[in-house]
Amino acid sequence: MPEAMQERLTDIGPPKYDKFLPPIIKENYGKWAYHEVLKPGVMVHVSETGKKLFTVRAGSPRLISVEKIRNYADLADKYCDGYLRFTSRNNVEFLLTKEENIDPLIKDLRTIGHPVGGMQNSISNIVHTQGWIHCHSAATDASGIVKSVMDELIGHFENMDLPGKLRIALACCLNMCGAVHCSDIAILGVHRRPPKIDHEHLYKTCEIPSVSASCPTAAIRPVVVNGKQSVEVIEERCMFCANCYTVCPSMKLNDPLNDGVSIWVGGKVSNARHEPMFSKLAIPFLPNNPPRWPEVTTAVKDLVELWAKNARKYERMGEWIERIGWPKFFRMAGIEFRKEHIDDFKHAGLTFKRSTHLTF
Amino acid sequence: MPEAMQERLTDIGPPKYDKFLPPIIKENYGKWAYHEVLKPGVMVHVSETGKKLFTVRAGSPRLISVEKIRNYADLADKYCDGYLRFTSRNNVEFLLTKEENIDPLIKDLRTIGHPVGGMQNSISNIVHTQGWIHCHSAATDASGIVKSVMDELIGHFENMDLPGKLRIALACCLNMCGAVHCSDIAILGVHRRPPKIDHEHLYKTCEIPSVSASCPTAAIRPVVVNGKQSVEVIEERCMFCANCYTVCPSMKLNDPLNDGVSIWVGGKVSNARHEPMFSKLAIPFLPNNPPRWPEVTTAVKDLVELWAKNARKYERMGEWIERIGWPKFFRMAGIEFRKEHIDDFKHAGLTFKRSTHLTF
Amino acid sequence: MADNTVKTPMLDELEKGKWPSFVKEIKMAAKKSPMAQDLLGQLEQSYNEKIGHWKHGGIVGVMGYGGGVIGRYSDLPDKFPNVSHFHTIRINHPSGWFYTSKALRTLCDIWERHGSGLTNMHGSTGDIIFLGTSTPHLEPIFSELTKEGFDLGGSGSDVRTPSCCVGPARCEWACYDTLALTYDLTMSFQDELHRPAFPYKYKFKMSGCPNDCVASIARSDMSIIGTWRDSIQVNKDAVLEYASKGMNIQKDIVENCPAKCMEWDGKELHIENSYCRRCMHCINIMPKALRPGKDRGATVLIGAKAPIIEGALLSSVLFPFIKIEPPYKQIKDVVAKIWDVWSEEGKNRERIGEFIQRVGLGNFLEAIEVEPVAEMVAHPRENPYVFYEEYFEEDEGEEEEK
Amino acid sequence: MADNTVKTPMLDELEKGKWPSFVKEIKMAAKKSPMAQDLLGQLEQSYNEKIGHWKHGGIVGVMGYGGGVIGRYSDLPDKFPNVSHFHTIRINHPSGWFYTSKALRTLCDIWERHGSGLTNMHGSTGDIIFLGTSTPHLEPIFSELTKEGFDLGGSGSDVRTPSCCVGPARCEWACYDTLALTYDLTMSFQDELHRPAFPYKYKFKMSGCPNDCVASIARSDMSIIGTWRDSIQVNKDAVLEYASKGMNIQKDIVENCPAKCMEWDGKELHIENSYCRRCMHCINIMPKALRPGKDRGATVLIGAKAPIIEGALLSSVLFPFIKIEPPYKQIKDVVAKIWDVWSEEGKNRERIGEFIQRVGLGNFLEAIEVEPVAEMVAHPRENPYVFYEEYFEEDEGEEEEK
Ligand code: SRM
Ligand code: SRM
Ligand code: SRM
Ligand code: SRM
Ligand code: SF4
Ligand code: SF4
Ligand code: SF4
Ligand code: SF4
Ligand code: SF4
Ligand code: SF4
Ligand code: SF4
Ligand code: SF4
Repeated sequence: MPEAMQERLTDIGPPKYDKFLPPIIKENYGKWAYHEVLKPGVMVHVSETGKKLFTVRAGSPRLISVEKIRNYADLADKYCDGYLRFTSRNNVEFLLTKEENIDPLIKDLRTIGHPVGGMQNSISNIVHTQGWIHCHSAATDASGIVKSVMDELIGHFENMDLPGKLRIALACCLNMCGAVHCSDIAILGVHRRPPKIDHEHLYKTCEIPSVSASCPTAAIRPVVVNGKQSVEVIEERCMFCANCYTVCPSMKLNDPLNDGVSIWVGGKVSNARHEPMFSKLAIPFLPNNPPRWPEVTTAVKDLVELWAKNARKYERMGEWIERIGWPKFFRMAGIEFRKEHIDDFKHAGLTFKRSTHLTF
Repeated sequence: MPEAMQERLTDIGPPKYDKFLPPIIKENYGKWAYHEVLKPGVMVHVSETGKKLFTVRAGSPRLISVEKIRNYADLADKYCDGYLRFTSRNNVEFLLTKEENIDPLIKDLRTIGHPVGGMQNSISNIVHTQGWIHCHSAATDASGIVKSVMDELIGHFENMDLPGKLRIALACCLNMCGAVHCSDIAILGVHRRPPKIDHEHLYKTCEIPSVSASCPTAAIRPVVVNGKQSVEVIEERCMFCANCYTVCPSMKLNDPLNDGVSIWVGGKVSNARHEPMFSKLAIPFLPNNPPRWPEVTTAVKDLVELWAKNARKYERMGEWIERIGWPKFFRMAGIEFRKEHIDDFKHAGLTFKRSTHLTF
Repeated sequence: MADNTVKTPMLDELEKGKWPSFVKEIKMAAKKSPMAQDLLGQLEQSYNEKIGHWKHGGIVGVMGYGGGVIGRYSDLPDKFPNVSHFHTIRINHPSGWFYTSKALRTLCDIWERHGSGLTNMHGSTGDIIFLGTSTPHLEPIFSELTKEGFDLGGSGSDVRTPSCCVGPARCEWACYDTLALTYDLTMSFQDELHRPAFPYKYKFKMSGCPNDCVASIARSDMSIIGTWRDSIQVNKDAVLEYASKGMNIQKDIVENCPAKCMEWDGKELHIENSYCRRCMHCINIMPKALRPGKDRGATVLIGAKAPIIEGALLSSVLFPFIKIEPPYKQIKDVVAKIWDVWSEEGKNRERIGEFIQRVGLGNFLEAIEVEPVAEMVAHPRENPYVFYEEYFEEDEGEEEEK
Repeated sequence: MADNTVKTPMLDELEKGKWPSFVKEIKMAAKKSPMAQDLLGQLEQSYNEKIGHWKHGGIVGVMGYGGGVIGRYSDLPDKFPNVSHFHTIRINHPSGWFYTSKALRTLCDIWERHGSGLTNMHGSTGDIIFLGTSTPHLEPIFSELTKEGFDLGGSGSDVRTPSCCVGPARCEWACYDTLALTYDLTMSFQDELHRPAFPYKYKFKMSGCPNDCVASIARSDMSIIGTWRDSIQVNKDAVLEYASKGMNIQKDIVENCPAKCMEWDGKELHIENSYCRRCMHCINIMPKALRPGKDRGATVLIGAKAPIIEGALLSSVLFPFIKIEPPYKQIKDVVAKIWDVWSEEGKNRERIGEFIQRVGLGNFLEAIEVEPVAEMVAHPRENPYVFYEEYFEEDEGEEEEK
């Protein structure tokens, strides 16, 4: 082994990005003057040198096979001298220097089932997470909902017919790996029952003090069950965050009957016009209904269309709601306002309506 | 005594207001159509019936002698058929039906030293509290500062030369009886040293558990000193709120050397345009410098003039600062930003700048 | 010690300047009152030493009442014996702070007989404050006051003297009768006002419109603020008149509308009332042209307070809109429920606003049997820590929810 | 059990519709990979039962590294033996997610040899995710990857794979070289990335301008967002061109400016740059006419994270503006100090944002020796609970402060 260790390369880091940059980018790096969106999913960046770089953006399910990656590579070879990139929302972008290659590329992409779009005032890909594909924590699947919702919304991916950008994200549990908390629309997997404690194994697998400490609401206390060290959960204090499960496998929250999805709206990340905002709870619970989660897709679609119809130009979902006020949003969306909507965590008081700015 | 008790009137409540309303108000109660400010301190309310009620508002120190009240009564008799009222900011208002009485009344008011004004876009009276006149808690005097500041600002009381209303309030300790926490400019008495504990008397005068419980930062713990039950204060946890002193006389915070005044800006109460806002810390500490608190009067005057010069029409102090941003306000006001300005209480995190909306 | 010739060079400074001087007032009172004279002396000493000279208040009062008097004692009683006692009396003012000269003189006469002759017109809560008397005078003052139709205000853990803006008495914007409601509540809650039995103080303030001229949203446990539900009343000609007189309707009005719900084409002002936030700005600026709508009532808010202990609070919406008409049943019913719950479960010195924060607004609403509505929050929750109360049971199947 | 004819009626539904189907991808992989085949079977069962079938992750990895691999085991290993192990490998992507077809094919070949053939391009943090392999394959994969110039990304309590927007490579608004900084930090912190030694994870994200196309402010412990200090560059003719082509400059641009610092008189667009908030809106809408200023750099922010445990946080300003130039000393110096303090005093599983909230921003700044500036707060404190640290001592007189 010592020998093996010696020849073993470690800490080499990723390949340096410039190895993969097309020549046009190397030459015009930092010199781009402006861009224009030519049509859905296609834009051109014009350099101070006059050089033009065309980008074609195609939607991707993110979970892709090596076959598909090889398809991409083939198309890149065919149209882009082998250069392509992925976006921060997991789309694939082909980088062209020849304008005449745009349409053939789009045609080939369509042939392998990949729509082109997601630019400007459209809906781009849904940032999402693992779900039942890979994670132990998931309160819902990720890929299935994303597919179902995008099937509904693909018209808004392929067109730029919206008041502004609309960003959807999905996370399959409160850990929120998709960082959905600042999305125009967030789909969030939720549990609704306290952890079921496996007293038989807990003492072997978990450190009791760190389990107790893990609970944001101090719902967990040490207890002895059948002579074994374990914990109990004060049920009315539990808000199903599953943080205890993250630190202790013997406290499973997954529950086919009560797991499901909540919908959040009005977050944003960019500093454009309004400062970044968190998403806020719109629909507390929708059931897990595979394979197509009809309740979820309908809810998301309705929210998108409501916003599309009523927002002013450039208004992101949250900016629109801020202008009209949340009560009006609830009325327009036909969503019942319930106790669940009222914050009761640490800074709850600051979310109370502390003025008479009301609409009727 | 039983007899005395029997004839004793109790729980009769205040006189019913309508006993004191002038006939013109009784007749036009709820029928006012509009008002106009005719000149500083003088307005007319016009009824749907066409009747006119003139109001002359005079500044008052609030702490007034029965002599002065009798002066007011005399003037009311002379010009207003004996009717007058006080305002929610402790000014006195004379209610006239005869327009020709306005100027003579103003002249008489000036003669007894009472300026007329405080209406519309001006600075009205300073809402304030007891200070060294009557309260055991006071970290500063109230009346003396108010007098000194108003002497400086009286030009803005007697004229309507400001972008909007500017409301100043003073409270002599953190109890904030003046409810200064939503003022355009708030002057607040502050302590800077932890309570000095009188271990000799504490056990007789105070309940130890309620003393401990009174501390918002849990700085107080029970302890035995010289065989007597008492408490100790963890000094680095104390932020000098004096709540312990409110419940326990043996924990005095008053300290001639370190008491003084802090200045807060940008609060408002009305719902006009912007929702109500709390005032925010501008100047953490200015010394008590009787009789005229020159540091305080200068600071307040400078803030008023800065706002007057830079705010847009209708912008209250807080609305102006919100538009330009706090960093710019600090730069323009020449106030040093320090650790004290950064919130470190319960909701501190929400006051951090969570965007890149910055000016340079 | 307390002689009329005591030197007060510090305070004398405060007789100068154009703003009316409280020192002059004290000196005026001191001509007749040794208490006022000693107050002057002690205050001068405070100014020299930069510290107050009052002891922590003791409990004094009138028979049968638990509040209305603030006990106060000098810590220099030997030097200033006339302020060795210097209690204040809180007297419930008439709603709207209206007086006749006669009523004022009556008050002055009583106070001259029994106290320092110094007053606050008024205290921050709204009371008439008689500033400085001694314990033996309390009962006589009280009986003379009640004989003249006045009664004490609140102090301690009771209802505090409710107060209101001038409202319909002199303001065209009053959306309900603030004076009538204030008087009615004051009379209805006489017992709660005079006999402290709550966890802490409870303040009512009534404003006739969202301008909130008594700052109710900042400093009352229950803030009742007038508003309207229908459309702003527009006098088109008057709008044009403002415009013709030089008002920049676009800049001054339209661009300052927080709801961005107005349009001005140079001829007509269009208001999309279903988006209007009832902020009052446009009405404030064009009082002759615009008026609140006709379907008037009030927003009821709850929980404002000063910072001690959990940080300052503004009131927040409890009822978005209710009609305000005698006998004010809806308000009194909810107040009764609130006091029940709070008296039962509130901690000592916990204001209602803090109580709600501690138990959670949702739970509080359940306890007082009020339905949650979106108007109660600035926005719904941002954190996903939802206490779901509905769920399916294994054996029930998915049909029934708990 | 894992035979190629397993029925997946539920999943088959998801092959329909216009959006590209992940089920098709899994099926594509399943043609060659029994792991993908069993994944399909297990997922179908999850769809039927509405529950995941993965066990709580175990610790697996490659020699000498503490992160980069997420251990995963099926809880139905008998039924789906090929996914009894189904670990993912996180591979540090090249900054900006640029690839050549050759590089991609190399990765595909390695993964086909050693795993399910399924990937995420990319994971939420930015890594290339190889989805599903078994423990014995880890070392071979690692050595093949490193031979091709790739290395693992982060997991556990370490630096996570830094990522950045496309920046100067293809964006006219990049205010600094996001790719260069990302690569430099990644290389500088190789040890911290591969050997977890912090209280919890630490993420870096770099955006070239305030549009923040990697959502750095929402999901990185350190967010470095490009901006400028001088004036927006205006091409007057291009502005007129936009106007002549029908853009309503007043409504679209001026009225959407959050700083209200623009004026448009129909001919010229005036920007009062000293009030501009650098929000990007006007630039976004008129890319040919407006550009960020020339004095460029970045705002450095700290502390974003997802909700668990103390509630979600956005990053907040640490340095309002710094120049971003190699060797990036200012950033690295402050990062070193931050890690020192946090490693020393942070609790287990306490992100830096939570840590700052717990100890207080002011104290944190003192510990890392950064001066407080007004840009760090949205507004100064509202509560009066000030921990004054300066005061006078009795015997010192008033001259000296502590
Ligand atoms: C390619 C990508 C960066 C990358 O390194 O991968 C990118 C590229 C561009 N962004 Fe972005 N943004 C990208 C993710 C984002 C994100 C992050 C996200 O969505 O998770 C944001 C923040 C979203 C948010 O606020 O929630 C983002 C907010 C913006 C904005 C601000 C929009 C707004 O009004 O809030 C602009 C400006 C605009 O579009 O007017 C912008 C503008 C642009 C421009 C026009 C910049 C340029 O001149 O090249 C690029 C094309 C825009 C387009 O797609 O319409 N980009 N952009 C990302 C594409 C993701 C995708 O596949 O759809
Ligand atoms: C007399 C009084 C009510 C009372 O029952 O005593 C009163 C009376 C009027 N107020 Fe007020 N307000 C009175 C205290 C207040 C307060 C409370 C306070 O200052 O503590 C406020 C909230 C202040 C705040 O937001 O911090 C207040 C916010 C307003 C506003 C909103 C101004 C704004 O732009 O924010 C208006 C509308 C306006 O002036 O345009 C207003 C308008 C008015 C009008 C025009 C109403 C009317 O049509 O009669 C009255 C004359 C205004 C003037 O003085 O310019 N009144 N007004 C109070 C006079 C106090 C004084 O002596 O100066
Ligand atoms: C007289 C008055 C100030 C003034 O000069 O106007 C006053 C004076 C005192 N207040 Fe106050 N408060 C007065 C209005 C207020 C207000 C304003 C209001 O009511 O609109 C507030 C802020 C609003 C609120 O209620 O939150 C106020 C918040 C406090 C507090 C803060 C604690 C709390 O959250 O309630 C205390 C401390 C306490 O209750 O222990 C306090 C306590 C006190 C005490 C009793 C001192 C004490 O700690 O025991 C003061 C007696 C002073 C004295 O010797 O005369 N006073 N106090 C006001 C009552 C006059 C009146 O009845 O009209
Ligand atoms: C793979 C990935 C989701 C994805 O499908 O893209 C992921 C997957 C997991 N995350 Fe995550 N996180 C991933 C990006 C994120 C992000 C987004 C980001 O980095 O930009 C976040 C929110 C931002 C943040 O860091 O706050 C995120 C916040 C969490 C949390 C929340 C706790 C926290 O505050 O850190 C956990 C729980 C934990 O750490 O105990 C977590 C834990 C996990 C674990 C390890 C589950 C666990 O409890 O142990 C998941 C493993 C899933 C699996 O079996 O593969 N993951 N995780 C992402 C990493 C891929 C990559 O390296 O590129
Ligand atoms: S969001 Fe939750 S369930 Fe989904 S991948 Fe992250 S940790 Fe796993
Ligand atoms: S799920 Fe969350 S709230 Fe419930 S016991 Fe576990 S850690 Fe506590
Ligand atoms: S603010 Fe403080 S010192 Fe002033 S009167 Fe109120 S309790 Fe007394
Ligand atoms: S002054 Fe306030 S913080 Fe200090 S010990 Fe007393 S109650 Fe606690
Ligand atoms: S609150 Fe409204 S109704 Fe009352 S006085 Fe002020 S402006 Fe008039
Ligand atoms: S009242 Fe306020 S919100 Fe309503 S239209 Fe007028 S300015 Fe706009
Ligand atoms: S963050 Fe700014 S610089 Fe980076 S890609 Fe987006 S718009 Fe361009
Ligand atoms: S960048 Fe934003 S704040 Fe600055 S001028 Fe343009 S729109 Fe206004």
